[in-house]
Parts: sequence; structure tokens; C-alpha cells
Amino acid sequence: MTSIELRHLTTDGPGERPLLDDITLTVPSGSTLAITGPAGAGKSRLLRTIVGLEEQTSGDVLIDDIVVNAVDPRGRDVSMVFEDYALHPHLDVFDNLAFSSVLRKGVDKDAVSDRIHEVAELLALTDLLDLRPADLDEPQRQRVALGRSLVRDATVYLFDAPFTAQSERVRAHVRSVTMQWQAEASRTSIFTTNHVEEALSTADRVAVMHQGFIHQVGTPRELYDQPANMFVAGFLGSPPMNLVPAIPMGQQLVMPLATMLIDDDLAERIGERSVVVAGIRPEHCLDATGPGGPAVSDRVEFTTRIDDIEWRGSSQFAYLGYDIEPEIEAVMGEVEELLEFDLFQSFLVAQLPAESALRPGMSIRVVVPRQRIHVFDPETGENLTLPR
Amino acid sequence: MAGVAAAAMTCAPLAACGAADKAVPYLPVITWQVGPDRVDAEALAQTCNDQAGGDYRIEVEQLPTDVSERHALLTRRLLAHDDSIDLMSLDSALTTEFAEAGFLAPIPAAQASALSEGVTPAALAAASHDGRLVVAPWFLDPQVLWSKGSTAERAGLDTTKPISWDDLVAGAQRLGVTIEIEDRDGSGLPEWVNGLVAGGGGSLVSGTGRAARAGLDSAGGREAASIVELYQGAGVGPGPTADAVTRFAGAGGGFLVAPTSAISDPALSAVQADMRVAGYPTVADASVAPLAGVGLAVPAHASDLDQQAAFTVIECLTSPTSLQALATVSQHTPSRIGLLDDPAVAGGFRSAEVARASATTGVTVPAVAAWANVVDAIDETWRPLAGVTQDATPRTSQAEVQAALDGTIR
Amino acid sequence: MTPSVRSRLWASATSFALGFGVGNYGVLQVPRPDQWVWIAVAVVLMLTGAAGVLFADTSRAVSFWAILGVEVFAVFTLVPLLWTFTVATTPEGATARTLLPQDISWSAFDGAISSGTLRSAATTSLLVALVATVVAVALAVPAAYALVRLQVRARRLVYGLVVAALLMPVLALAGPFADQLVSLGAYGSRLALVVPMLVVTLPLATWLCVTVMRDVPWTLLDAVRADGATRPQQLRRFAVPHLGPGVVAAALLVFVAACNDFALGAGLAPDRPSLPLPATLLVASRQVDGSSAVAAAGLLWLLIPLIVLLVLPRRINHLLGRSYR
Amino acid sequence: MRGWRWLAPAVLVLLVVTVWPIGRAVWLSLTRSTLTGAGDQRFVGIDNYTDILSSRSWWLAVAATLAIVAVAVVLQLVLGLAFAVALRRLTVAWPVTRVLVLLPFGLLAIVSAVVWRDAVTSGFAVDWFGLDDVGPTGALVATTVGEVWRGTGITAVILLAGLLRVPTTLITSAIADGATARQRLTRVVLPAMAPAIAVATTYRALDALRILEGPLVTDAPGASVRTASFVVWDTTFSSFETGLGAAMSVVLLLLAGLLAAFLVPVLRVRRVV
Repeated sequence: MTSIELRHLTTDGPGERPLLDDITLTVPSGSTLAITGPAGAGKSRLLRTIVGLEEQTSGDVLIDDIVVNAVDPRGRDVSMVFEDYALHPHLDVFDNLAFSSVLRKGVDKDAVSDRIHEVAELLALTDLLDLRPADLDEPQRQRVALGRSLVRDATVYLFDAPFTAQSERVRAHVRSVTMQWQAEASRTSIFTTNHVEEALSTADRVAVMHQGFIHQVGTPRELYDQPANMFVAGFLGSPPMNLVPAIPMGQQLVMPLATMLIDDDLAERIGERSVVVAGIRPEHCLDATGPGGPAVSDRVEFTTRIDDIEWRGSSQFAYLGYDIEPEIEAVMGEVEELLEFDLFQSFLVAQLPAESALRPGMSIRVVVPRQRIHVFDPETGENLTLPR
Repeated sequence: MAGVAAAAMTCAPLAACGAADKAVPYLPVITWQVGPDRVDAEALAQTCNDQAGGDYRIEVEQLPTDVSERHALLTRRLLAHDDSIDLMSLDSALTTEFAEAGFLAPIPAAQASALSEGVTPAALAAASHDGRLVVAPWFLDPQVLWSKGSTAERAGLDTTKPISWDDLVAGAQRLGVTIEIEDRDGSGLPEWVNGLVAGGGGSLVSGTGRAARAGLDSAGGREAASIVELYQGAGVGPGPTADAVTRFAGAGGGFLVAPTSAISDPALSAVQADMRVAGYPTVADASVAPLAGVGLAVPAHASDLDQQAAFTVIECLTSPTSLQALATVSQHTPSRIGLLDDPAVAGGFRSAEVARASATTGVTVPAVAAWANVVDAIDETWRPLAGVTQDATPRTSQAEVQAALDGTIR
Repeated sequence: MTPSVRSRLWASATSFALGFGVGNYGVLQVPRPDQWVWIAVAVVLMLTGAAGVLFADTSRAVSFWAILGVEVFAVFTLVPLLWTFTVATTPEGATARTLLPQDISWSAFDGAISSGTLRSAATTSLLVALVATVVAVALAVPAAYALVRLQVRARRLVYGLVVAALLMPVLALAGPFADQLVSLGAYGSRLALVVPMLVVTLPLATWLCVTVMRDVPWTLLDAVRADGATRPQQLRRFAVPHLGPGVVAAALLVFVAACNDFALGAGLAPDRPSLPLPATLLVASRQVDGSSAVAAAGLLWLLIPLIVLLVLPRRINHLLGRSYR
Repeated sequence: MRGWRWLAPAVLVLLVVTVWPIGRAVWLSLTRSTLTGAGDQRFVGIDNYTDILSSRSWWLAVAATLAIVAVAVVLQLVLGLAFAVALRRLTVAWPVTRVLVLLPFGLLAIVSAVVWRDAVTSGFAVDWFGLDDVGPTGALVATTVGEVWRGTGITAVILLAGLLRVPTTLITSAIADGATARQRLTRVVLPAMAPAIAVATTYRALDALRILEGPLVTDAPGASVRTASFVVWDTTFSSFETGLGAAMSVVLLLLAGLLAAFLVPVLRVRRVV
């Protein structure tokens, strides 16, 4: 029904770095965008700017192709769920649910009441309608906040971390209810989340945001398979991608534990760089003797000792330590400092099947499909393996 | 008592101070609380101090001018057994209340007869309670009619005999002069009403204690209201005011209804020589002048020694010399009216004849404990004067005064 | 035009219009020298309006409505205080007729300081308030502790009693107290004022101390005790730093309240030596040049709360705000 | 019951200093007596009460008092709220406003009453607003305004504390939902700070009920408007009619109790200990 577009949205902060950094985004009508990123990335601010609670320094917000920079929140008609719920302590749940809907004149009270009951049913709030927020627990309050937004008939829906308080079990349900409701009327929505999986599994498209900057926007699969840069690569996935320093030496890339051959294309892109960063997802580090291992043909392989094993029920993580030279470590340190994000570790994580009998202290032979290895520029973070 | 304490305090720390060797002579310091009358208390005290030759020393302290404040303050101090009161100039109107409250030390029998000798009956009554003298009668001023120069003649009034209010108002109106009524401390209006009611043959209050009955809703009361109405309607003056004397001395002033002592007011110094006196204006036929004065009283809570000294002071203050000064300097009518016949006084007292007559025919305020509240009640109902009518005022005022007497809400 | 710009422009317009109105009324209706006050206020308001227009389109996070409100608040608060000052500095025999002082004469302040009556009254007030405050706080601290921390049956009843006593018209008790004192023969002594004064101080002290106690991090006490602190150590390490400042602030407020009590002091004392300052000022106000003396004494007396406020502004505001909510 | 050991002294003293005089008032109110002991003192039963309750002047005084209370409370709430809103947003000025806001409350009520009376009888307000002789009633109004002035600061402090407890997201969320400024005030801010408003109202109402200084300073013979507390004062300490004064005191206490009993449930005042 309604699309949202942001053009070069920038908000200056108190310091050097802007709070929102030249954000350009399009959320087509009827689609869902998830914004994910570490705490302090500027996600909430972005939502608040779209609603009109905060003003940008430059750039435009467009709702339905109309620039709404000078329109107040009432005029933008956007519904927003706040991270801390913003429930009215003096109203009971029913009135809280009704609150946003009855602010405008000419509301059909009966229709609203019906919708409230409907939404309450969906979010398991029916028994709580007469209670006040003080009597509810954290997840219930969050559901009320969510419900308040669902009851309302707005052009666009913004959810600030809407599922965080829900227990693992309920979260899936609440999420599906919300998404279903969303899909039914093909409503446009944006939600933020700290949970990478949530973003990947729920939204049509995902934006990865950090330091006020959108690093990449795309479908979940695009993001996962073809991270645009080192940050996106390091942020998505759990456990995160292994990022190791690598030194190009002619046709070879020397990594702490292994050495991989590089093709001409990649070699050309690496160019004169003396150090790059190689990224390998844990699930692509396969036990050569385990399932899938032997089948890999174009492979990089190495043998090392297992430092530790973490058993996760459905799988196991093997920690494989390595050493790097101090000057390279210094370079890595600088990158982390610039990004204000912990990317590098001094070990590789390999995901092993749950039934694997490998134990700490034993030696393991690891194979990695060569095309699964990403190579990044350590300074810009650019993914050198992506076709241009 | 206070004096001893003070002496002891100052001496104690100084072992070598002069009086340490010999016994400190007891010098009672008598603090004399005086009201806003025209008595030159300092001078009288000085004279007595000189005469006493060190038996006591009088210190004068001034009480508030306003009658209800003075009443409230004195009452509270007496309740608190304030030792800064050894002797007080007590309005004759308060005698009953204070005596009933047990605030007043009875006059020693030895002095009582001397003090009441030759005192007019009204003054004696105003100084007594339950047949005992509780206050030393001092002066009781009758109100008289003062006029400036030939004003009375020009108004066609015969000053040799009392003039009626009707004639007085008409005369003043004709001449375009005012009739000022003095009210130094806020009790002027009740005293005026009291006098008018009595002149009309009634009495403001009859009976005593809680059995007292207000007599305003009567022929006398209505007579009084009609005169106030007449006075107000003629526009010949603002009624009882604090600055009546000043206004009388001014250009528009013609008559002044005030006590005999008014003439000694500094504000009248310019016209003093030219002032004439006549009896208090009559309501019906009789001239009934309001009588108000001051007695000397000693608080019951004072120590024996201080009481003794205070009574000695009273003896001095009521001595012929002091009363003479009272009559000739401040023109107060001494309670011992016979004193006016003394040639030494007769020359210096301006209104002797009128005063002598009025002091016997005049009327004091009723001897009821609730008089202070009656003052408030009359103030409430008779002010503003423009609102007084002979039909309504006596009735409403009757209720209020009765309530004040009964101690119920007004 | 963004919403915040619009809001600022509205604020500016209001401020300007208000300033214009004030200025015009002042010029037309108010004689000098007070005219200058009106003009000054008008100028400030109109400048605010102009500044609002100038700064409307900047990203500065400032609300011109708030500035306008604070300006009105300042005028509202300060004009009567200025008038009090003017009354206080009016020369003897003159009557203050303008808000701005015409001739400043400090004689009323001199008089207030050197007057034996006022000095004795101030001493009475301070003395009575001090004793009543000390007694009340000593009783209130354990009571508040019990109300906040311990299991007390009828807690609400006790609390209701405290609140009722706090809000009760004290005047209603003055008469019976006076009657009692007279029959005990204690009417008129300074110390006799202390017991009635507890009616003012004790509920207030309890009420404020409850607020103080509720703000104390009690888990810290548990931690200190778990660490094995002895009683004196608990007192030194926990009670003094965490309870001390709040109780001191509460005591100061109680003290000021007791100093400022009128009805009890005026009813239970003749004029001396036990008449406290507020009641003495009532008597003084009826005398010649009384207003000047009253205003001067009032301004001097204002120094006590002012010092308390200046020393502990944050805590006092906090305590008052939290107590009465 | 360990708590009572800590509580008992305070409660005991409080009971002694309140219940004792109230009891004495009740007993005195059944007699006709004076503070001085002058006049005969006797038991009159409920005569004093019937006198008071059937007295027109008493009920006029009560009506005047209630009118003053209502006006004072409303003015203080409105002004206090406006100032609290302004003060909250201008945090830069806090060091100054924090002191300024409570300064009037520090001025003695009697001083405020005297100067406000002077302002309208002979002072600047006469010229500013072209006042003619305002009389005792006008002066009483002025001192009431003075009381409003004194109390507005403390009201603002209470309301500010309440306002600061309204979560900011509650307001921003309402803005996001498209609430107008008016809706935000009436539907979000005021309800959320209702406890503070309730306490401020109760506290200011009962405080306004007991003001005595203004009426004392402005009273004149024949004044048409008097307040209940003034009448109590006048009866007890000017006329020294203790019996009648005690009866009035009891009625005044009942009046305060009724006012509280009306305000507390209506405003749902509650403060959880």
C-alpha cells in the first residue's frame, strides 16, 4: 500500500561521526525490512527519524513518494512500537490497545473494539484486558505494545526490537502472528532487531547497520552468501565468520593454518596489498573424515590440533588455535578500533556434526571448499571475492 | 523582683564590684504601663521618683493605642504573669473583666478609704467590683462640646445650657462647619452610642455577667440611631475619628465632641485660647455625657514587695499634687471632683463647671466582663455610619451585642 | 517547515505579542518609574520572540516555549520580592507607591537588626524551632525506618495519622493549647511553646524521613552486614553516608517550617519574651512605618531558607518533590 | 512486632500533642468559658454548636474560605503546571530556578500578606491597575493572591517531580501515534502525573484552608468577607471566648476532615509506603 524511501538521510551527531550517515533505502509497498546491527548502531534513531520524532540534518524521508520532511508525526500517520513499550500506566490493557486508534476523529468505536479483541486473541492478551501495565510481566507488556500498533490502521509500521522480551518459545509464535497480519493486508513495515537470525528468517530484506551507516541491504540469502564487506560478514551468522589475516604470495594466500591457491581474477583484485583478510564460515570448515568432507573437490585443507570442543546439542564447535605475527596483529587491532567491533580472534571455529567423536587434544584434518572462502580488504572491508 | 535579679546578675560575676561589700539596697523598679491618654506620665513619674527619694523607681511603658489591641495585649500579658507589669493605667471599661478574671490585686483596706474619699459615684463604681475597690480611681473624663470662638453664637446656639443634638446639627449645617467626634483609640463609637442610648432614657446594657441584657432594641436605642442618622444625613462630619482634633483645628472645624482633656492636645495649640466649652449635647432633655477614664491598678500576680511598692506609687500618683498636675496640665477631670474647687486648679482647668456637672450626670460604659466584645459588636453594626437607620440598626445591633454578652457567635 | 520550526515560530509570535501588549499597557497606563519595569519586561519578551525567529531553523535543541515560560516565571516570582524590598527600604514616614524603590533607606533593616523586640522574637523562634526540630527528628528517624523497613501492623493507620496531623489546621489546636497552658500556669514561657510546636514538626519530620528512607539503597546495608560489619561500622559505613544527607535536609526543612509557624506562636504567647517572630511581625505591622519594618525583617528572615536552599538546592527540591507526590 | 518498638515513641508523642488538645477542645466546646476565666464558666452542652451551625456569619465565612481554597488551588495548579513544564525543558536554568522556585515559600506568610495588602491599598498596584479604594475585601483578595504566589513554587516543584516521572517515551510514543498537543496533555501527561496532581491539590487545599495571616492583616470593622480561620482566631484570641472558640475549632477540624475525605477518594490520592 505504501512505500518508504530514504534519500541520503544524514543526522549530525555531537562528535565527528554522524548519527545517521547518508542513508539511502527503499522499502517497497507491502514488504518488510529488518534493520539489524549491534547496539548503538542508530537503528532506533533511524525509526524515530522516519516517524518524525527526530529531525535529520539533511536528506529526505519519503512516504508514498511524497517528501514528508516538514510533516509532523500526526501527518505522517506512521505507527511505531517502542523498545520500552511506552504503555500508559493509568490505562488498562484494553485502553492501552485502543489508545493509538482513537486519537483521530471519526473512529468507529465498535470496529476498534472488535479489532482489539481479535488482536488480543492473536497475542494471547485476552485474559489480561482488564489489567494495568504494572500488573503485567515483561513479555506481556511487549505484546501489548505490539498489539497497540496492530490495532491501529496506519500507513507504515515501525517496530523497534519488538520481540526481544519474548521467551524463545513464544517469540516464534508472536513473530509469525505479526508477520501473518502484515502479509494479509500487505502492509509495509520496518523492524529492528539485535538477533541476526530473526532478521534473516523474518524479513523480505535485511539492512545491516553499524555506526549510523547501512553497510548492505539485500535479501537474507544475498547477505549471508555474498556479504559486501567484512563487517557484514562478521556480523551475520552464529558463531560468526572466522576472519583470519592472510598474506598474498604470488598465486598463493598464506593463512595462519593453511595456504590456498588463488585464481587470477582474485589475484588481480588483491593487487599490491600486502595483507588481506580471509573469511571462512564455521559451517564450511569440514572434518575431512566426517560427513561431506570427502566430497569436497576444490578444497583447501590443513591439519591442526583441537584446543577445545563446545558441544551444542545439534552440533559441536571445535576451536583451533593459531598464532599470528605481532605486526599483523597490530593491523587487525587498528581495524577493530576503527569499526568499534570485535571481528578477529586467535582461533578458527569449525562446526562439526554432533556425533563426531573428536576430542580436545586430538588432531583434526579440516577441509574448506575453496569457493566458500571470502577475501576482504583489511582497510576498506571490501569483499574482494565478489564479482564486480 | 526584676530589678534585684538584674542587679544580682550584673554584680555576681564581678567579685570586686562596688556594692559587693555592703548589702544591695532593694530598689523596686515599678514598670508602669500607660495607655494613650494625654497624661504626661513621664513627668508624673519623675515627680514621684524625686519625692520617693530612692524608695522606688517608676519606668513608663506605652501600651498600644487601639483599644482592642490594648485589651488583647494586657490580657495576654496578665495571663502570662508578665513581670514587666507592676502598675497599669487601666481603662475604666476593663475593670469588671479584669477583676472577674482575678487579674487585679485588691486595694489594701488601709488605702481604700483614702482613695475613695471625695470620688464621684460614677468613678467609684467604675473602679470597684463586687463592692470592693480594685482600681485606684484616677480620672474620669466626661465628654463635652467644644467650639471654636464664636461658632456657637453664630450658629444661634445658647451655650449656657446644654444644646440638643438636633439644634447642634442644624446649626453646624447652617454654618457649614463640622461636628467632630473624638475617638482616640477605637472606643469612640461605642461610647457615643452608650451616651446616646442613656440620653434617650435607655441603657445599652442592663444586668451583669451572663445575665446582662442588651438594651438597644428600645426607645433609647432607636433614639440613638436616629441621632446618628441625623448626624450622618446632615453631612456635618465623619463620625468618631482618630484625627478629629486635627480636623477641628482646621478650617472647616466648628464643634468638637471630646473629653475635657482634648483641649490640651498639641494639635489644638493654635486654637486653644479661643475654644469654648458647653455641656454634652442632649438627646431628650438630659445631657448625659459619656464618661471614660483611667484608674491605676496593680496586677495580682506581682510579688508582694512589688505590690507594696506599686501601692506606694499609687499613693503618690493620686496625691493632690499629681491630680492637680493632671487637671491643669492635661485637663483630665480628676475623679476627686472636689479638687476642681481648689483655686490653684480652678484657674488652670478650662472646663471646670461643665465637667463638674457632667461628671455626676454622665454615664460610664456598662460594667460587664464582655465589654471588649461589645465594642467589636457595636463597631460591626454601626459602621459605616451611612448604613445606620433607626429602624434596622438597633435591632441588628441588639442581636450582636446580646451575642457578645452571651459569648455566642455574632 | 518542520514541526519544530513551526513550534518555535509560534512561541516567538506569542512572546512577541505578549511583549507588545505589556509594553503598550506600560507606556499608556503605568506612571514612571515603574514604566521602565514594564518596558524592560516587554523588551525581554520581544527579544525572545526575535531570537526565536532567528534560531527557528537551526538544529539547536532548545524550546522557546520553555524560555518564554521561565521568563514569565521569573517575573512572577521576582516582582513581589522586589516590591517587598521597596517596602522595606521606604524612608520613615513615607509610603511606597512605586514598584521600583525611589529613595533607598536602610533604616528599617537597621531597626530590624537592632530592635530588641525583634531580636528577642527571632531568638525565641530559632530556639523553639531548634528544640522542636531536634526532638521531632530524633523521634521521626526510627519511626520512618520502621514504616519503610519493618513489618508493622497498622502501618497505613499510623501513616494516615501522620498525614492527617500534617494537613490539620493547626490553628484549631491553638485555643485548647492556650487554655491548657494557662491552667498549668505555663502560658508565656518560651519552653511551653516547644510541645505544641511538635504538632508542626513531628508529622513533617516523619513524612520527610519516610521519603529519605525510601530512597536509601537498603541492599547495601545487607551487603555491609553480610561482609561482617559491626554495629558501629554499619553506622559509619552505611547510615552516615546514605541516611545522613537526607536526614539533614529533612531536618533543615522542618526547622524552617517550625521557624515560620504563625498560628501557634501567635496564640500561645503574649508579646514577650515568648512571642515568636512571625507573630511579632503581625504586631509590628500595625505600628507606624510598620510595613517597612515587617518587610525588612521578613527579607532578613528569608536568608535562613535562602541559605538552606543555596546549600542543598538539589536535595531540597528532590525531597519536597518526592515527598508530596 | 519489632517495628512497633521503633514506631511507638513517635506515635505516642504525636497522639499526645494532637489528641490531647483535640480532646480538650471537645470538652471546652461544651462549656461557656473565657480564656481569662472572667464571667461564669458553665457547662452548656451543645449550645455552642447550635449557635455556630445556625449562625449566618459562620456559614458566610465558611463559604468565603471554600471559595478562597478553590480559587487558590486552581490557580496554583494551573500556574504550577505551566511553570513545571517550562522548567523541565530548560534544564540549563535549573541551578537558578531551583532556588527561585522555593524562595517565595520561604518568605513568611505574614510578610507576604502585609506587602500584598500594601500593594493594593497604597502601593504600586493602585497606579498600575487604576485601583480605587479596594476596602478590606479587596485587600483580602490581594493577600490571597499573595498566598497563591507563595504556594505556586512548591506546587511547581511537586508537579515537576510528577512530570519527571512520566516516561519520555510515553510522550514520544503518543507523538508518533499522531496525538495532538492537547491530546498529549489530557490523555498522556495529566493522567500519568495524576498522583502528583492529587497530592498537590490536597496539600494546597488544606494549606489554603488554614491561612490566617492575610485575613488578620486585612480585617477591618464591618468587613464583609471573613474566613473561617479568622473567625476562630478572633473568637479565641481577641474575644477570649474559649468555649465558643473550641467549638469552632472542632467544626473547623471537621471541615478540614470533610475536605480531605472529599478530595482523597475523588483524586484517588494514595502513596504506598
